[in-house]
Amino acid sequence: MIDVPLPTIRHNGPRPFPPRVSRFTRPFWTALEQGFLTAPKCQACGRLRFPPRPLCPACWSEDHVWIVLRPHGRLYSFTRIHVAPRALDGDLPYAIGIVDLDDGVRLLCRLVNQATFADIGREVETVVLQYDDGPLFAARLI
Amino acid sequence: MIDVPLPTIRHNGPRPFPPRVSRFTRPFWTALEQGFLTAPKCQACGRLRFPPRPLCPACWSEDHVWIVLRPHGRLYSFTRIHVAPRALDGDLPYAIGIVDLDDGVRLLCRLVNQATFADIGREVETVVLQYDDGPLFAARLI
Amino acid sequence: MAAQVVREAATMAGVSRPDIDAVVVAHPGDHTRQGYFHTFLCSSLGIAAKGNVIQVLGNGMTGGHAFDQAVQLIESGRAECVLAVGVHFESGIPTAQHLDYSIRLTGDVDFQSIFGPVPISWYAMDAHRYMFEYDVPRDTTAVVAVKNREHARFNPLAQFRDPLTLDAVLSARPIVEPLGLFEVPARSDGAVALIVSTEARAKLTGQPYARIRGRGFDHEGIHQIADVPTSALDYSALTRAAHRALTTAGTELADISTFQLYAPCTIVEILATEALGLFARGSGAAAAANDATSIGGRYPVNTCGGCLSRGHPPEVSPLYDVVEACSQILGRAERRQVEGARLAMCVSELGKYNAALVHILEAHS
Amino acid sequence: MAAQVVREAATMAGVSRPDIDAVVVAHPGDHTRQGYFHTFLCSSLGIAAKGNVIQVLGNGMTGGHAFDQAVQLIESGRAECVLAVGVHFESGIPTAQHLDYSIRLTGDVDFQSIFGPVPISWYAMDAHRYMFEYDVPRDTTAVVAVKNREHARFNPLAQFRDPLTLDAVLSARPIVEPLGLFEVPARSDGAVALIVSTEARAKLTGQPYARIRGRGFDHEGIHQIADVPTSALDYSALTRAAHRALTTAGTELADISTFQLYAPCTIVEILATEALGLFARGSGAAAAANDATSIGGRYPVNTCGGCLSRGHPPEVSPLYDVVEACSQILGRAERRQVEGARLAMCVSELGKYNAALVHILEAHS
Ligand SMILES: [Zn+2]
Ligand SMILES: [Zn+2]
Repeated sequence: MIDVPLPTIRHNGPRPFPPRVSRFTRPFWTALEQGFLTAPKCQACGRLRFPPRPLCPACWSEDHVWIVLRPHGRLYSFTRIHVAPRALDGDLPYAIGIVDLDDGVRLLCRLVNQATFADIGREVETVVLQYDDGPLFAARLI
Repeated sequence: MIDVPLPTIRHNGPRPFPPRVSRFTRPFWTALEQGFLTAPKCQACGRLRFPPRPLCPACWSEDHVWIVLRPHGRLYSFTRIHVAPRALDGDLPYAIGIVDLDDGVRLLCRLVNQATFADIGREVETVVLQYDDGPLFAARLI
Repeated sequence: MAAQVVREAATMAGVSRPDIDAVVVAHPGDHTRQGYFHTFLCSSLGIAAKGNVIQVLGNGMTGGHAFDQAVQLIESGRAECVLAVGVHFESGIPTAQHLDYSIRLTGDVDFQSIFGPVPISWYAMDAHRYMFEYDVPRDTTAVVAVKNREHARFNPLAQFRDPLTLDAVLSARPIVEPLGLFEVPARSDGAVALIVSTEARAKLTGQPYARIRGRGFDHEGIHQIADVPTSALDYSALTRAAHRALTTAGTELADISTFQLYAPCTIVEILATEALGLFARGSGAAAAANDATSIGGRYPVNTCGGCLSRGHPPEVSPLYDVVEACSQILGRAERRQVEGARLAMCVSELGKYNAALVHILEAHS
Repeated sequence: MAAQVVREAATMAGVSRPDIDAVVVAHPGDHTRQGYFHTFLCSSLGIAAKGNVIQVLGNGMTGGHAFDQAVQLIESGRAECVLAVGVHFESGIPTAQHLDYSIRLTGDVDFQSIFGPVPISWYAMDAHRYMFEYDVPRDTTAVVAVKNREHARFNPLAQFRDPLTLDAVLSARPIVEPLGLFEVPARSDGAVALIVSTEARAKLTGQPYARIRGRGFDHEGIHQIADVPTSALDYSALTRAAHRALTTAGTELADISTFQLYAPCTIVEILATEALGLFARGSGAAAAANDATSIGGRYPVNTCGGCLSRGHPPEVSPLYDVVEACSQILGRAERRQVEGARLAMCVSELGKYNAALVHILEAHS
């Protein structure tokens, strides 16, 4: 049981490319708002689904519970982007990374540090970026 | 040789859905501005191309001269439209018709009259609609 | 939603996830925010395919292409078990905004779209011309809307199932004259998934199945209207495509038990039945008025309710039509059942029947 | 422009307008104002087709699908002479606006696109990981850009033909780190038309022709990255697709004279050569640095200059690759000619080599 919320980093203004929220994904965004990164866990085969999706890609079951993911993981790789879509123009350059969480989930997210090549393979933790219109998840080197 | 320009009807404001003008179609729009509806005539097989296009659909030749179409034709059919794209919202309801010109060309265009079912098959003439940003062609019952 | 429909289709077909070796998706149109939906769907469903994964499109024929593509993957030996999926969501988009997009599809964007011919306006001009050429009153053509609603009443998948009177059709507000609200399609969302497999694999399930017996296609080389005066009402691409389908099937029109025709407007169904040769030119509307195309009539057309009453998510409609054809020939159409149906024809089209794609399905049990 | 390219292709293939019985168009992307370009093209060219007229898509594989579709129409007996066309115009659209569209294509729109991963950023992360895992310095990977420019110098169709030094590549401004301007594709426009016909028809021309000897496909069931920790560098879909293609062709990798690989970035070409089995894991960059993938080397790759120098209009690139493959095996590649080339492999992909489509072409004269 994880009951400590993730560290939160405040950002002024709205999220540059806000996600849609559907009936299915609402629990994810509500939990993130409260500081918890979650994923649906298949009740039939036990697999975690990320990105969250209503059907299990492994066994096609819809049964699931939302579980809280532990924050610790490693940086699989990253890039810093210098040419962006219009929505993200104000953030240039920005870094994104592939993070492998200890819970066995791989995800893509913003990387809040000025990472360098030497940071690949190092430990990271997940954090919440709190914008005026809602949260995003991100990772930072520890 | 046709040297009398078509009747022109003035419209304030820009064309609701302005056409692109390419190197190839420029002569068409320039001639229309001056009151003449034109079409490329294939120099290889003599066929008129409408909509204007660089290659002859009949013989694939690019050779052509722009010829002036005579204004007289008949209304093959028409409809009055009550649900429009945003650009044409201000024009609702508007009528469009299929016109068969005496020169053997079939085209689609705006119909400036309040046509009724009884007008199908009747004589029409082409006219120029002159907007602030350029011309369109249209037909009216005679 | 797409994922759930796929699961249901697979269950019905007795197919499990590793069996699927190809995925064909009917391009869902520009309102779907997720680009390249086909590969996204494979990932969502965990489908690793060794035959093909592709998205196909072509106006109203998009769903027809998806089905045809699945059949072709089997015929060319590239796959043994293909998933064909169509998904369409447009109801979240305002109509005018939707039309901004769709007028670029059904006309030359520089010489026709500039006048605002929304897709159904082309059919409306056919309706006017038909009434003029054959001296047919509007109420005779409008009866097709009533007939299709009668069919939809017994279709649990239909969008509109309340009874509809001819008076209601005739007094509805005009949309594209002479066609009113009930003679043109409402806006719809929908999803369909089909499994197409080799016959050997279908036999293994021990269940009745539908065989694809014939296929025909034709494109007349015209986009919406010809550039010279000629009849716009003959839908001759359909005549040729149907002839090719019947020839490959080794059968005749008279043997077909039921017809699923892509017909977004009343007039389109009428002209398509004439192009098929079911009725003489100019007599299709009267034939429909005399119940010839109703369930129980000589040539039952659009037994599911068609685009007008079953609903018309454009990229999906032709896939719905295959579902209905299978229901009919497998005897599962319940209160819509055409008695003794064995052969069904499915037709999709693009433009203004500038092209037609025809499949003939046969029951096998 | 598309029309002119078609005319040229038909002339080269000895085909006239009525011969063409099917048209396949690589979906030109959302910047093309004319919707449903395929049927518009049929009308512009006056092509009345009785086999099929269809538009296909699938990320970077779009052009590959168009070619594959043409082949499939022949194999399934639906057509005898197919026109496959790709057209792409994006240079009129600002880069940032183009990226608004393209980030929706290469990621889960709600959980990945929100972070702004432009398509090439996924490859950039592969580059970083490759350098990390195999301890390869950036200049060893960057040499692929120089090699491809050398190839493009002798390709009259190439977008960039000026010599390029490794120093210039390494000192260029960063785009998606570690990749700089010359390690990622420039923005391009382009058009290609191909004629694919039955062998009987090809023989009639009396001209040398290319036969499609093998075909393989694989989709790994993943969209961009797996949801669990695993290697992102193995491009295993390509390994499987190539194996299938070689098996259907009844040949071996060692017999292939030249490889056209869809590789928008330097790292992609390196990883693809490793996935094909040309070089051991982690040694592809060094092999390229040692000229193994140059014309004259053991495995000449992207003899036309590839995406980086020939140019990369995404939906068209795989069709260009077929053109180059034909030029090579028919001995028409002039100063780019691989000596004695008989068999060529063409590869296209989608996502991050989540799927691969492989064709093997053989000269016949
Ligand atoms: Zn499961
Ligand atoms: Zn000509």
